[in-house]
Formats: sequence, C-alpha cells, structure tokens
Amino acid sequence: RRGPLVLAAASMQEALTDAADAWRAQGHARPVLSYAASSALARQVMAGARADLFVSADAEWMDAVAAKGLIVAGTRATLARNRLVVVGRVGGPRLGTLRGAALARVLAAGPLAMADPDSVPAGRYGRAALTRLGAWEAVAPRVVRAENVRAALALVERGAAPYGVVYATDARAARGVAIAGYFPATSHVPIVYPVARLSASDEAEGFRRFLLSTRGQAILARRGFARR
Amino acid sequence: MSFDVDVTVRRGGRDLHVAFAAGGGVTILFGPSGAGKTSTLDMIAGLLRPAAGHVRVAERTLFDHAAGIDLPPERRRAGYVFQDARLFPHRRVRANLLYGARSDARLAEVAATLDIAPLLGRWPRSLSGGEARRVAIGRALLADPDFLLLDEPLSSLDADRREEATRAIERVRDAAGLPILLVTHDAAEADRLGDRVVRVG
Amino acid sequence: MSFDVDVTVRRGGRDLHVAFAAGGGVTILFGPSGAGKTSTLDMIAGLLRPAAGHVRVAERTLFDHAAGIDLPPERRRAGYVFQDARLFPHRRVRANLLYGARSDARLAEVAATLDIAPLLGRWPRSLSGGEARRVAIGRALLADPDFLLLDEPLSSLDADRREEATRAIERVRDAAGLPILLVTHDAAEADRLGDRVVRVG
Amino acid sequence: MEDVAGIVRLSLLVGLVATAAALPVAFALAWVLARWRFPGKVLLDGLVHLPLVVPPVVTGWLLLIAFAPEGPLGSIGDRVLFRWTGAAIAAAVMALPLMVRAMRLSIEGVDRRLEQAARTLGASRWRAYATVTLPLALPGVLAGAMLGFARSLGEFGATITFVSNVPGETQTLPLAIYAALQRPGGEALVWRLAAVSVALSLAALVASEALARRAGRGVHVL
Amino acid sequence: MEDVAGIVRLSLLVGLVATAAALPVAFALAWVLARWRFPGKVLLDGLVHLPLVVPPVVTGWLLLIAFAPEGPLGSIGDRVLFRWTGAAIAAAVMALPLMVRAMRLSIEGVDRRLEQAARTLGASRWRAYATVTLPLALPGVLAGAMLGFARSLGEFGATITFVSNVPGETQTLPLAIYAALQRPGGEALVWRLAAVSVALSLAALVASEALARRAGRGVHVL
Ligand SMILES: Nc1ncnc2c1ncn2[C@@H]1O[C@H](COP(=O)(O)OP(=O)(O)OP(=O)(O)O)[C@@H](O)[C@H]1O
Ligand SMILES: Nc1ncnc2c1ncn2[C@@H]1O[C@H](COP(=O)(O)OP(=O)(O)OP(=O)(O)O)[C@@H](O)[C@H]1O
Ligand SMILES: [Mg+2]
Ligand SMILES: [Mg+2]
Repeated sequence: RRGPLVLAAASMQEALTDAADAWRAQGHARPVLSYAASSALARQVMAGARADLFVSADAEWMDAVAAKGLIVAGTRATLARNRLVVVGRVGGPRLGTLRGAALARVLAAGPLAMADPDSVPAGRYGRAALTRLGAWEAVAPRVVRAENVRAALALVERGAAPYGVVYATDARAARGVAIAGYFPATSHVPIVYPVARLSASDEAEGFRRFLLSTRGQAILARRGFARR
Repeated sequence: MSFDVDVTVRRGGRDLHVAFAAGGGVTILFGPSGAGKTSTLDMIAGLLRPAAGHVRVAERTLFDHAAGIDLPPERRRAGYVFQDARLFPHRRVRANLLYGARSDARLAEVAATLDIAPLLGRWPRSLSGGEARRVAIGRALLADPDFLLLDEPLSSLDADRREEATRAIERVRDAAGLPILLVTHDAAEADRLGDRVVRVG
Repeated sequence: MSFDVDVTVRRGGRDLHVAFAAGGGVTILFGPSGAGKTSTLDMIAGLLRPAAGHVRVAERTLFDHAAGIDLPPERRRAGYVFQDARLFPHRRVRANLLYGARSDARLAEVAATLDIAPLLGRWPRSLSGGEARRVAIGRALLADPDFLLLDEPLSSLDADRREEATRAIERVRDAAGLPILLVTHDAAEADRLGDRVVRVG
Repeated sequence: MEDVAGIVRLSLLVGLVATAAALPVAFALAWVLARWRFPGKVLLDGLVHLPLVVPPVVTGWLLLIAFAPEGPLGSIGDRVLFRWTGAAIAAAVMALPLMVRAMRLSIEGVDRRLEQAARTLGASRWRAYATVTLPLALPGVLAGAMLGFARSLGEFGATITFVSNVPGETQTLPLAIYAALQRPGGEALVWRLAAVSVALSLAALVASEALARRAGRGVHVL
Repeated sequence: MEDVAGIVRLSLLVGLVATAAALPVAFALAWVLARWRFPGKVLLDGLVHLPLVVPPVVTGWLLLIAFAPEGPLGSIGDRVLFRWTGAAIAAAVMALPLMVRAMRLSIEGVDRRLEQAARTLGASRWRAYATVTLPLALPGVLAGAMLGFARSLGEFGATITFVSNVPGETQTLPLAIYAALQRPGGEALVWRLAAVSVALSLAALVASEALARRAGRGVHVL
C-alpha cells in the first residue's frame, strides 16, 4: 500500500525520513517523500500536480501556494524552526558576538559562501541578518551565491571559501566544518518551515498531525531543528 | 523505336542537347569525354531531369516535358551499369547482386557467366576494379530490366573477361530482345556489339 | 634496373606473389582482373605493406623486409594515377592539380596537354568520368615524381584524349627519363607505349 | 531509502524507454533537416536545439506547464506527473537534440548516388531509404542512440522540476545522487551511485561500439 | 541584478572561450578514438562521456575538489574559483563529450583512400591530415562546435556547484534564469532571459549552417 505523497524541502530530508520511518513503525503506510527545492515543489503544486502534503523551507512559497487556493483550510502550521550560523573550517577562529565593522572585516577577507540572497530562503535570511548587524554592504561584493545551503557548505568544506552562512542543521553534521558563530535570533525574521495539507487524504492528515505532535517534534529536534 | 530521346539540360554553364531515335538491338553512344553521354543515360534512367523534351523507350513514355510525364526511376525499369560501380558498401556481393532481383533463380547462372561466383561472400570494398565492375553488370542484369543502359561496362576488364561480359550482353540482346544503350570509347567494341552508333557532342 | 620488385602479400585468403625486374622506359603490367596489378602498384607506392620481399625503384630501396626498410609513401615520390580518380572533393580542380606541386609553373602546360584548362575552377563532383581521370593524371604529373604508377589511366577516354594523354606520358618518359609502370588491358596501348610487358597472375 | 538496485532498475527503465521513444522522432527530424529544403527550416532546427540551450530547469518547467491539468496536454497529465513516464519524457526531450545532430551528420554523409542506384534497381524512395540510406547512416544512428541514452542516464534538472523526486517513481540515479548530496555525510552514497552510473554507461558504450563495428564493415567502395 | 546586457556579454564570453578551448582537445580526442587502436580505448571513450552521464552537480563537485586549495589543481584555484574562467572550464568539460562524438563521426566517415592519395603526392601524415581529413570532417567539426556552444550557453548544474553564482563573474544566463525561478513571481524575468538564450543560439545555428554549407560544397566524387 502506498502512503501519501509528501513534497518536502530538500533541507528537511533527514528529519522527515526519520519521521516517516517512525510513522510506519506505528503501523501506517510509509509516506512517499519527494525532496527538491521549495520553488520546484511549489511550482509543481501550483501547476496542479496532485500531492498530499507540502513542507516548504520558507513562508513565501507556502503563501504562493495558498494564494492559489490549493491548501486545505486550517491545515497550515509551522512544522519546525531553524537557526542561522556562520561556519568556518575546523580549528578556525570563533567569531563570538561580532557585529558591524569587525564582523565585516572578518567575513570580507575571502569569498563568503551562502545560498543566493536574492532567491534561496537561507540566502535571504542571511542577507537580512548581515544587514541588521551592519556588515552586509561590506561583504556583499565577496558573496558567492550557491545553489542551496548544502552547496554553500561544500565550498567551505573544500576550502574554496573561508566562511559560509548556513543553517544550523546543515552545519551540525558536516565534516571538516565547524560553527564559528550564531546569528542572534533577533537579526532576522524567524526561520520557519510551514506544512500544509493539499488533499483530502486522511493518511496525510494523520502524518501531518504526527509531525506536529510531541513525538514528531522530538524526531525533528534530533536532527537539529528547533521546536515550533 | 527502341529509344526515342530528345532532351535538353543545362550542365556546367552550357546547354546540352541530345536527340536520337533508334530501333532494336544495341545502340552505341559515342562521343568525346565530357560530351554528355553519362548525362544522357542519367536522363533516360530518371536520375537527372531534362529541362525540356521527351524520353520514350520501347514505345513507353518515361518523360515528357510538354505532357508533364516524369516517371520515377524505379518505375522506368532501366538496368543501369554506372560509369563508377556504385555497389552498396554495406551489402556483400551476393546481396548486391540480388538487390533488384525478384528471386535468386538466375543468380548462379549470371555469377558463372561473369566469373564472380567465388566473390559472392565478399564485401565490395575488397574487390578489385574489374571485379566490382562485373558485379555491377550482374546486379543490373538480375533486376529484370526492360532495357539496359551501359556506361563503359567493359573498361578495366581484361580480354577474357571482356569477351565473357560481351557474350552475356549479346545473349540478353538476342534472347530477351531488350533495347540496349551502350557507351564506349572502343571502336572494336562498338563494331562488334553495336547495331548503330549515335554521336554525342 | 628501373623496377626491381619481389613482393608477397596475402589478399582475400590467398597469397599473391609478384616479382619482376625491368629496365628504363615503360613497363606494362598485364594480367586478368583480380590478378593483383593494383595491389602491386599499392605495394610499390607504400600504401600496402608486403609480407615479405623488397621494392627497389631506380636503384633506390623503398622497401626491404629483411633489412627493415619501409619508406612512408610521401618519401617514395611515386606519381600514382589510381584506378579510381580519388580527387579531393573539397578542392577545386586547380587545387587538386597543385596539391603535390612545388609551384604552379607547369600548371598551364599540363592543363593544356590534358585539355582540362576550362575545368580549373570546377569542383570534382561536377566532372565527367573522363574529365576526372585526366585531372588525376595531371595531378600526378605535377607532383614532380621520381617514377610513375599508372593504373589504367586511359580507360574512359575517347580516342583524341587518349592520344593526347599518351603523348603526355611519352613526353615524360623521353624527356625526364622517368621509369613508368603502366597497367592496361588494351593490347594496342601496350604495344605503343610499352618497352616490355610483365605478366601478373 | 538506499534501495540502489531499485534506483538502477528505474534509471534503466527511464533511460531505455526515453531512448527508444526518441529514436524514431530524432531520426525523422534528422532526415528532414538533412535532406529537405523548406522555409522555416532554421526555426525547426532551432526548436530541436532548444532543450540544449535553455537551462534544464526551464525545460522541466515548460513540460510541467504543458502537462498541468489546464495545459495543452493536461488530459494525460495524471499519467505523467510524479510518474516514471514523466521522467522518461523529460529525458527524451533533453536527449533529442544530441540524437538528431549525430543522425543528421551521418545522413548527410551518405552518398546520394547510392540511393540513385537503388532507385534504378526498382526500389521506391522509401525502400531505397530503408535499405541504403538508413543502414549507411547506422554509425550515426548508433552514436545518437548512445548519446541519448547516456544523456538520459544523467538527466537531472528537467526531471526534478517536472516530476519531482519521488522514490520508486521518478528518483533516477541523478536524483538519488542529489538527495544524497543534500545530506551531510552523504558522500559515500554519492560515490556509490556515481560509480553505478559510470558502469552503466560504460556498458552501453561497449555495446554500441561493438554494434558500430559490426555495422561498419562495409563503407567506402570504388 | 537585472543587468541583462551584462549577463549576455558574460554568457557569450564564457560560451565562446569554452568552445574555443574545448575544440582542439575534442578534435584530438575524436581523432584518437576514430583512427587509433589501443588497449584501454573504451576506457578513454568512457572517460570522455563521463560528464554526460554523471549529473552535472557531481561534475561541478569534482571540479571543485580538483581546484580547491588542497586539490590537485589547487595552485591555479585562485584564478578559477568564483571567476568566469571557472565557468568556462565547467562549460567546456560539459560540452566535450558532445563535441567529440560529432567530430569522431565525421572523421570516421572520411575515405582513407583520399588520405593515401595525399601521401603519394608527397604529403606527410600530418599534412595529409590537415589538408584532407580535417577539411572533409569539417561538417562534424562545425556540428561539434555548434553543439558545444549551445551546450555551454545552457550549462547550469556544474557551473553553479563549481564556481557559484557571482553576478558579473559567473552568473551566466542559466544561472540568472535559475535565480529568477527561485523567486515567486520571477516568471517575467525568466521569459525575458530565456528568450535571449534562444535568440543567441538561433544566431549561432544560422551561422554554423551557413559555414557548413560553404564547407560542404565538395564531397562525394567519382
Ligand atoms: N553536376 C554537374 N555540374 C556541372 N557540370 C556537370 C555536372 N555533371 C557533369 N557536368 C558537365 O557536363 C558535361 C557532360 O558530362 P557527362 O558526365 O555527361 O560526360 P560524358 O560524356 O559522360 O563524359 P565521359 O566520357 O568523360 O564520362 C561535362 O562537361 C561535365 O563537366
Ligand atoms: N582489401 C581486400 N581484402 C581482400 N581481398 C582483396 C582486397 N583488395 C583486393 N583483394 C583481392 O586481391 C586480388 C587482387 O586485387 P587487385 O585489385 O590487385 O587486382 P587487379 O589486378 O588490379 O584487378 P583489376 O584489373 O580488376 O583491377 C583480387 O582477387 C581482390 O579481390
Ligand atoms: Mg561519362
Ligand atoms: Mg586493379
């Protein structure tokens, strides 16, 4: 028996895979999970492709889907939160609570890897945070825009860029890379992963509730996501 | 009339006009290099479209500019031995010989006449010049043509092979009574085979 | 000795062995179709490697199996007129003629002799069979060869052109004293041009 | 999740179906482009090349629009979206320009005088085409099929945009590699999957070379 | 951000440099594969096809590893990483298999007896190659260059992974299109940029067809 089709942002891959396994262990059909960029998934939904659940990496794409009336009323909820960090190579200096000119000086010393600040959610949060901390203008010329957070992380891992701005969840498991500093939670709007149901499927609703339950939240937390 | 040809075509900047009418048997097309012999055969076979005129063979109209008739090559039923051999390189000699044949009934006989029986399993690229030429003759004969167009078919053949090939052609002429148009530069060949000579150019 | 040839090669399942020694002037290579005439010329020109033997032309050793000598074709300086014309399709007639020439000094003369002067600006694909053949002869003559290998160079030429080409070859023979090896099936041609005949096969 | 055998099976299915489906289309297009003259030929040529020039993501998006319920092909959308059939369509579209080019090159190289010889021997235009042109163009057809299959095996951008990344349906090797790349520490799996891709295409290559050698035994005759 | 003229200029620079740089390499490879017999030929062939089969992201990632400071080519990494030169390298690598295939097909189609004729006329192996084989293979070389250029214009996955998306340095048309696609409501810009891509490649196509017609005036002679 095939479970419901869940379209999910690629950055939630491990957490949702764990959750789907746990859900099946409870005797349900395992949801089928399709991971891609939120933009690609949202477009598929908006084009009319039939799926049951959508987990976006940011609110904007969920808004776009909602604006088309494709979400079942009352099923949108915040699934998880994330934090933004600066990563550097293992053994590199800690940035502590740097801000303003000092932060700019450090980050602008070499290429700064981050997801595209114009389009990818992680990049947008990163730009907002750096702007708030007074460093954006100085570092903007050194920013290299990766396709997604993982690609940005790879640039740091390989030493192509000394620092990168990524999600805490991605930084946690990467080898050769260490968190050099956290962005203050107040430096950007909260990083939320919204979930919403797209179809009338009861199974999808069950899984959605499971994700939002204490059990589900604990699974996500193990992968570094902050509770909603 | 076996051949009733009156055609004009533009080739390389000048107009080529060939007209002749000939009875049965072998008609020799004779003329200097570049006169338009091959072009004439091409027009009769339907490979080159005349700008004007008509082509009738054995009372059948193959082309008539005025009447708008232009049979495609496959419906003209010419047995054309090209000046170059034009064997199909991706088919062995046997398959080349049988390409236009209805059956392989006459294969052995024709192959023996032309002395190419040992070559049936070979690829065309491994044939000598004269061998390829003989296969090309055999291929045209086996296609059950209504008439033959032979463009220097005996060049690059030694005396014995030439004699055999000549006899094969004579046999076709005498037995089936096919009209034959033959291009040659060899006076002896023309004398022996030809019932009449048409000069081009 | 102009030609001192003793070669063996395996072709199509049987061994071909050709051996002859000949003085100056024109040596005729004569033999039935498929006997190995073209193969012999290819071996002398360096396009086909003999399994054993040697090739010496005008006292120069071009190939010697025992001594491990095997000059590449470009150092053998053969003027080879192939059985097929093998013109370069992407070069006009003029460029074909001059491909192996040091200068275009003799171009006009050779073109006039072979009656191909009007064709200089043409593409090879637009030439008639005899025209292509004459261009091939001209190309070989213009390359300043040390000896000539002519594989039925006069086939597909009419009597006049044949006469002119023959005279061109005779002139080369007499003036430059080049050794010439000529393949032909035509007894008259052999008689007129040949100083001696070598039989193959 | 790491059902490598299943992923390989699916990739082969998608690659073979895409190649098989694109082959006749590519061949017809190659023939038209090689042998016909008509106004708008450059436009057709450009259209064929489109999937090569436009980023795969855009091609995938256009396919999505075409097969969406309100799109021009919406009626069969359900049988395509999030299905392996859709992955095959994406792969075929992306492979098409490569196949057409290779085949066209070979068709243009066939000596038309051989077709003429076939016609005088009684072959219709179509028979001459099938028995002379096509076999002589076979090296190009094989090269085209090979290129198309290899490209299908590597197709990623159009597929994930068009039919998403559904395990067991549309998750071919490249999509599985992408998924693995998104996981910290997924490199080991990436290597394994990439090695499988390479092995598959090497096998296809060897097969196509062998076929080409068999097909190319003739060619170039006096 | 929407400096379309700048993006086009950069795309052309990257595409032309990539094609020009890959051309001689592709031709040498095509020749070796068409005319030589040696052990390990299939391996070389497979290696050339690799960028076609492996997802572009993986190719980009391998390039990154190679040019990263600690990688084998790390010494020139600074001149490549996040620079247009790197984008050109990525495009060239991705275009290579297509170019090699087209050229190889044409080289295999050249009648070797014509090369022999050139040799007897005094041409060395190399001169025969340059004056006979190469010009006769020109349709394939042009087709290969065209395919390579088109592929370069469309290259996305390897580029963004290898040299990221730096406006004015590595942000070619596909990367700009991708960025626009990531934004809700970015469609208008996507269309504009895609139209520009298509126009560029159509122009290249027309040019290459014209060249091919000029080059193909001979071919097939008695
Ligand atoms: N495709 C072409 N384009 C231009 N001119 C051509 C073309 N084909 C043939 N010609 C010219 O037309 C004339 C007649 O050619 P054709 O081949 O009919 O001569 P031919 O009588 O068969 O000569 P040969 O005895 O040398 O074979 C020649 O001058 C030739 O150069
Ligand atoms: N590539 C090849 N493979 C196998 N056999 C070949 C090959 N080339 C030639 N032969 C055979 O070798 C023999 C000699 O061929 P060659 O071309 O030297 O004959 P030739 O004396 O020039 O004949 P012709 O007068 O018909 O041109 C022929 O029987 C031919 O079939
Ligand atoms: Mg003629
Ligand atoms: Mg011979």
